[in-house]
Amino acid sequence: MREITLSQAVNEAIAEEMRRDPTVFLMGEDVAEAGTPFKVLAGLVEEFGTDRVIDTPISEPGFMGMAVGAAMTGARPIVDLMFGDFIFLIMDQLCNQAAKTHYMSGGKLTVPLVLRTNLGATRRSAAQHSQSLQALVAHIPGLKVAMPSSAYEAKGLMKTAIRDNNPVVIFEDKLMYQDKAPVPEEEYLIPFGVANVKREGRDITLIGTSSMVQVAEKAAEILAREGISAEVIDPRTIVPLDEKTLIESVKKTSRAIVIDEGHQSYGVTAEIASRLNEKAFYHLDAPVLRMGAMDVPVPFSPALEDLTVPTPEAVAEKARMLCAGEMIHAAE
Amino acid sequence: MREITLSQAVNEAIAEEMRRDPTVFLMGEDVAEAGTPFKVLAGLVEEFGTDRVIDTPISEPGFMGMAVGAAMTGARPIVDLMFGDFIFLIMDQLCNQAAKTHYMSGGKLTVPLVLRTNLGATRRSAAQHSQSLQALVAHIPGLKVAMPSSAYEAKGLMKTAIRDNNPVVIFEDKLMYQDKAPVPEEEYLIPFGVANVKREGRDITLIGTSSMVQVAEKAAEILAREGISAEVIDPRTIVPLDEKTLIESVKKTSRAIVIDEGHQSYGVTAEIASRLNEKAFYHLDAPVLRMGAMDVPVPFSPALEDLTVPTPEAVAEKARMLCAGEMIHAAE
Amino acid sequence: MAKAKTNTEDYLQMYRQMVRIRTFEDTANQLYLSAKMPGLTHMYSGEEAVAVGICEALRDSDHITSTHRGHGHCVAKGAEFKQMFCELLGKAEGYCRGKGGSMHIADQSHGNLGANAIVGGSMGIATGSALRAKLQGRDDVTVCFFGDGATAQGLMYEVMNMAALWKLPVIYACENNGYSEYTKTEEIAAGSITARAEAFGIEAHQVDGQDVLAVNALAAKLVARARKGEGPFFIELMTYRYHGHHVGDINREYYRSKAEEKDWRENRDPIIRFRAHLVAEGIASEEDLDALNAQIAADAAEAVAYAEAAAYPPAEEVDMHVFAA
Amino acid sequence: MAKAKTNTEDYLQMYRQMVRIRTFEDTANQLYLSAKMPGLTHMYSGEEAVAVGICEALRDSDHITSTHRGHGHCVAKGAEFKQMFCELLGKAEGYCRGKGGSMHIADQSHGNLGANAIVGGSMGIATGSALRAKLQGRDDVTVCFFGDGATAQGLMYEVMNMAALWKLPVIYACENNGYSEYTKTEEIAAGSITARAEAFGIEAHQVDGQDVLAVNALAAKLVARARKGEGPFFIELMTYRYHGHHVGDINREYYRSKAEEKDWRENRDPIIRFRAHLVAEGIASEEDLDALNAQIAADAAEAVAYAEAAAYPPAEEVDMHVFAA
Ligand SMILES: Cc1ncc(C[n+]2csc(CCOP(=O)(O)OP(=O)(O)O)c2C)c(N)n1
Ligand SMILES: Cc1ncc(C[n+]2csc(CCOP(=O)(O)OP(=O)(O)O)c2C)c(N)n1
Ligand SMILES: [Mg+2]
Ligand SMILES: [Mg+2]
Repeated sequence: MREITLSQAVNEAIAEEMRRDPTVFLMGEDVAEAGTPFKVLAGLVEEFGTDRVIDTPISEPGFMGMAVGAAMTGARPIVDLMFGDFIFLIMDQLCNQAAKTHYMSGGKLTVPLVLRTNLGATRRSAAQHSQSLQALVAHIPGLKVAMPSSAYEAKGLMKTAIRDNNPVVIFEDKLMYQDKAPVPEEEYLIPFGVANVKREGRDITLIGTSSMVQVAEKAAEILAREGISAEVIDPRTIVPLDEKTLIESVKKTSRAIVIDEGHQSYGVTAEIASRLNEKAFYHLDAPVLRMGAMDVPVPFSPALEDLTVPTPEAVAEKARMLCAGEMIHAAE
Repeated sequence: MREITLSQAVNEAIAEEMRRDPTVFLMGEDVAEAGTPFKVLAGLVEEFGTDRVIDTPISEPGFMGMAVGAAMTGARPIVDLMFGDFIFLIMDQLCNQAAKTHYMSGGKLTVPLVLRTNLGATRRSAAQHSQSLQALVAHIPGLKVAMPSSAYEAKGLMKTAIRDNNPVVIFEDKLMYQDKAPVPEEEYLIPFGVANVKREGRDITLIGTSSMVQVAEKAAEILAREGISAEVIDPRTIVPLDEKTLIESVKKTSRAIVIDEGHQSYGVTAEIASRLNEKAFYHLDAPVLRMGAMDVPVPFSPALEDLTVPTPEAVAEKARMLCAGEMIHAAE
Repeated sequence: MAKAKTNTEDYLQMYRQMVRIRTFEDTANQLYLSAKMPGLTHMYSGEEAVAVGICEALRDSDHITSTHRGHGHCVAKGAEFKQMFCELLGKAEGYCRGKGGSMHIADQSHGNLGANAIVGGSMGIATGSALRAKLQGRDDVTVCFFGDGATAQGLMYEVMNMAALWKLPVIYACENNGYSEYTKTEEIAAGSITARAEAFGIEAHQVDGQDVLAVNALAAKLVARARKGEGPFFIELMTYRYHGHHVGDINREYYRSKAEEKDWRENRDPIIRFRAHLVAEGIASEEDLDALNAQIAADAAEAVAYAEAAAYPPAEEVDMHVFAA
Repeated sequence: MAKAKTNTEDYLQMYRQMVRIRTFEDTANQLYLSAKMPGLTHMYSGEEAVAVGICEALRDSDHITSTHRGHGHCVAKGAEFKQMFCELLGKAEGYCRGKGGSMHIADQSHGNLGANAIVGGSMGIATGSALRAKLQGRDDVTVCFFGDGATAQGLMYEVMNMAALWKLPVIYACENNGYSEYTKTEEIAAGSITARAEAFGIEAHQVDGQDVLAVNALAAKLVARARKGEGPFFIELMTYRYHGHHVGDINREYYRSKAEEKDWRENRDPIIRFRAHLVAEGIASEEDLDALNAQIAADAAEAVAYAEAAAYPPAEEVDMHVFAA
C-alpha cells in the first residue's frame, strides 16, 4: 500500500469531503495561500477557492462562534485552530454554545462542525504552544473527541468527523505531521468509538492515545525482548470511548497502563483507568497505572522539556514493575 | 458558637482580609452597590469604597486579564465571576496566563489572585448557568482549587486563598449561600491540602466535594440506620489534594465512593478514584465507585434536572451494593 | 424586497405582535409570582417596538439570534404561545421539549436560532448564519439582538470585523435599555456605541426604540440593502425595560428611580403611542383594538392553562439529544 | 516629568539601543541557522525605532508587556545580552531560568512583564498593571506592545473600554508592520485601527515607526500626560519586519514581494536614518558610531559564547516554580 504523511492524509480527507459535500468549508488563520503554518492544507484553496477556504483574522472566539452559526443553519464548517493551546480562547463558543445547542433545543438544532487542532510537546515551543488539552473537551457532554495516532487514523477519523452531525474536536500530533503510514487509495472511514488493538499480548495492556500509541508500541517491543507480552490498544476516540474493548483486554491481561500526553492529574488517563478499575476490578492483578505529562507548564529548555512526557523506556519500566508484582510495595 | 450563612462567611473573610492588606481589591460585575446578584458582597463597597470594590462592564476575559496584570505588579485582586459557567470565557487568561506566569518566568513573577465563582445545578437555571466546572481548572498546573462545603470552610479557605501567592479558584455552591453553620468569631484559616474527616466509619469511605459533602453525610445517616458505618471525607481543596488522608481511610474501610457535582466523565471523581486505586489497591475489597453529574448538559425542566445530580439515596444504594459485594456481578 | 409596513393589515399586525409580547410577559410574570414557573426570567415589557419593528421586516428564512431577555424576539419572529409557555414551564411540548427554558427558547421553524444565557454569546452565531447565507448564495438576512451590556464583550468586535471584511448580510441590533443588570450604561460603556461599529467601516444608525414605525422603516430599508450585499449594518435602539433585570429584581430604587420608570411607562410606551397613532389615523377604532387585546388575553390564558396541564418530559429524555444521530 | 530626548547622550543611547536590538537579532538568527537554538523565534529587525523610541520615554518602574516578537522590547527596556541569550538557549542563567524561552522572556527588574505567545494575550495584563498603579496612587505608566494582527482579538476592546472608563495610565502601542503572519493587514482589519480606539473615547495617534525621534517625542508627551492621569492613549506605529514571520519563514514571495522588502530596508531603515541624522547634525562622527557598533558586536559575541557554554537547568528544576511559596 502507498505510504503518505499524516499531513497529506488530513489534506486528502478534507479535500475528498469538500468534493463530496458542497456545504463543507474551512476557516482559520492562514489556511488559504499559506495552507497553515504546518502546510497541512496546502493546495486546498487552489481547488476550492477562497469562498470555501477562508483566511480569518486572529479572532479565535469570533470565527469559532461563526462556525457554530453556520453549522446551525446548514453548513459544515471545519475550523482550523493553529495550536491546541488556543482552545482556551474558544471554550465558551465550543462548550457553552456548540456542545449544548442540540440538547438545549430539544434536538431541533444541530451543530455539525469539526474543530481540528493539535497537541504535543518537545518542539521547544514553551508553555503556550505545547499543551495537550483533550481532557478539557472530553469532559463536556455534547462534544466528540478524536485522537488520531497515524496517517491512517487521521484520514479515516477526519472523514467520519466531517460527516458527523455533532461538534467533533480532532487533536493531531504536531510532531507527527511528517510521519508516513500506509493509507489505502480507496475511500474508507473509521467509525467513532471503536478501539484498535494494535498489538496482541498476554501479560499487560498498554492503552495509548495519539502520539502515545507509538510510545506504547515501542515499550511493547522493549518488553517483548524481556519476555513480557504487552497488548497495545489505541482507543482512537476518547468520546465516545470503546470501553468494551479496553475492558476485555484487561480482563485477559490483568494489568494495564494508560498513557496520554495531557497533564496526568485530572486528565484523560484518570477516566480510562477509573473505568477499568470499576469494570474489570476482580480481574486485576495490579493497580491500573497512569502515565500522563508531568503536572507542570511545559518548560522551554530542552533539558527540562523532555523530562515532562512519557517515554517508551519509562512505560516499559512501569510495566516491568507491574508484571513483577512490585507495585505492592511501590504503591504503599 | 454563632451560626452564619455561607454568604456571610465569604463576606466576612473578604472584609477581614481587605482590612488587613490594602493591596487586596475586588472586581466583577455588579459587585459594588448591588453586592452581586447573590448579595454575597453586600456592604463591602460602603466600607472600602469604589476604588477597592470595582464594578466592571460585562467583560470577563478583560477583567480577568487585568487581574493578572494587577497581581503581577503588586496587588491581590479577587475576581468575582458571577456564574461558574462563565469560566469558559476566561480560560485563556486563567490557564495560559495566570497559571503559567510563575513557572515561565523561572519563579520571578508571581500572580497572587483569587477567582471566586460558583457551581451547582437544580436551580432551574438551565445549561449555561448550572455547571460545575472544577475539573477543568484542576487539570491545569499552576492553579489551586478550593471547594468549600460549608460556611466554616468558605471563610477559612477564602482567607487562605487571599494570602496565597498563586492563582486560586474557589467554587462556592450557589444553593448553599443561605445555609448556616457554626463559624467562630475569632480569626482562623484553613490550610490548603488538608482533608477534613467529617464522620468516622469502618465499612466504606464516602469522599465528597462541596455540596456533595452534605449528600455524603446524608447517605452515611441512611446507611447508619442499616448498620453500615460510613466514613465521610471532605478534601476541601482538590489542588492540592490531600491524598494521604483519603488513602488511609480507604485502607481502613476497603471501599470507597467519590462524589462530585461536575460531569462524571473526565471529571474530578476519576482523578480521586484513580489515585485510590493506584495507592490503596491491595486493600480494596471492591472497586472504587464514582458518582458525578450525568454526562448531559443541565436540562431546564425540573422533571429532568433533578435526575442529573447524585442524591443521598443514590449514594446509599451504591454503598449498600459495594458492602454486600454485589459489585462483582454489577460490574461485569 | 422588503419595505416598511404601510397598509392596514401590516399596521394591525405590528400592534397585535406588540400586545402579544406584553401579554405574554405579564402572564409569565404572574406565573413567577404565583410560584408556578421554575427559575427566573427576564421580561421584555417596554421594548416591544424593537423586536416587532425589526422582525416584521423579516421573513421566515431570515434568522435571528436572541438573548436572555428573549421572549419578545421569539413572539415577534412568529412563535406560538402554547409552545412557549410549555417551554417556560419545562414541559415536553415546549419548543425545546422543556430542556432549554426561558433562557434558551428557540424556534427554528421561524428562523429563531435561540435565546442565549451568555451575554453576547450569540454574536458569533448570528454572524456565522450570515456567512452561511452568503456562501450558499442565499439572500437571507440575519439579525443579531443584544443589549447595551453586551457591547462590553470582545466577541462583538471580532465578528463585526469579519462581517465588515466579508460584507455579510447581518444586522447588529443593540437594544440599549440604559442598564445592564443593576448598572447604568454610561458607567460601563466608554465613548460611543455607534462609533465603535463605524470604526470597523459598518454603517450605524440610532433610532427611537419606542417608535415601532421608525424602527420598522429603518429595519426594512437596511434588510433590503443587506439582501443585496450592502451589509453589515448596526442599529442602536434606545429603549427601556419596565420590570427589574429579572422577575426577582423588585427593589430597584438603589439603581434607578421610580420617577424614571414612570416617565418611560407613561410617556413613551410603544403600545400606547402606536395605538394612539392607529386611532388618530383612522386605521382602527378603540373598539377594534380592545377586541384584539381581549382576543390575545384569551389566547394567553388558554395557552397557560394548556401548558400547566401538559406533561413533563419523561425521565428517559434526560440523556436524549446529547448527540444528534 | 519625561520629555523627548534631546541631548547628545540621549541621542546616542537611542542609537545604541537600536543597534543593540539589530545585533541581538542578527546573532539570534545565526544561532537558529546553525541549529544551535531550540525552537523558532520571531525577529524584531526593522522595528527598532518603535521599541526604543517608546522605552526611552519610560523609567524602570514603568511597565511594559511584550509579544511573541519580543526581543526588541526586552533590550529596549534595559535587559542584558547575556541573560537574554541564555534564555534563548534554554540555560539556567537566562532571565527565566530557561523555562520561558524567546516567547516568554521577561525581565521584571526593568519592568518588562514578559513576552507572550498568545497574540493579544498581554492586553489585559498591561491594563491591569495600569489599574494597580492607579489604585496604589503611583504615577507609573504601562505600555502595551502588540501587532496589527492582535487588533482582531476582542480582548483589546474589552480592556480599552475599562481603561477609558477609569482613565488608566496605559498606552496601547500597535506595531503595524503590515502583516500578521502571512496575511496583509488590510485583509484582516476592516475600517480604521485608530478610529477603533477613538470610539471608546481614547485619544489615538499614528506615527512613522521608522523615525525614532518622532516616536520618542510622541511617547514622551503621552507618557507625561498619562502620569498626570490624562490617559489612556493609543498609538499606531507604522513599521515593517525585515525577516519572515519567524526565522523559518524563508520563502515569502507568495505573500510579499522582494521589492517591497528592499524598499523598506534601504529607504526607511530606522538605524540608517537616525545615523545619518546624528552625523549631519554633528552629534556623532561616523567613526564614533562605527566604534559603538563594534563594541556592541563584541558584546553580543561574548554574550553568545557565554550562553553557549552555560549550563542547562538541572533536572530537579522541572517541577520547581509551578507554585510560588
Ligand atoms: C457572559 C455573561 N456575563 C454575565 C452574565 C450575567 N448577566 C445576565 S444579563 C446581564 C446584563 C445584560 O445587560 P444587557 O446586555 O444590557 O441586556 P439587558 O438585560 O439590559 O436586556 C448580565 C450581566 C451573563 N449571563 N453572561
Ligand atoms: C491567539 C493566537 N492566535 C494565533 C497565534 C499564531 N500567531 C503567532 S504570531 C501571529 C501573527 C501576529 O501578527 P501581529 O499581531 O501583526 O504581530 P507581528 O507578528 O506582525 O509582529 C499569529 C497568527 C497566536 N500565537 N496566538
Ligand atoms: Mg441593557
Ligand atoms: Mg503585524
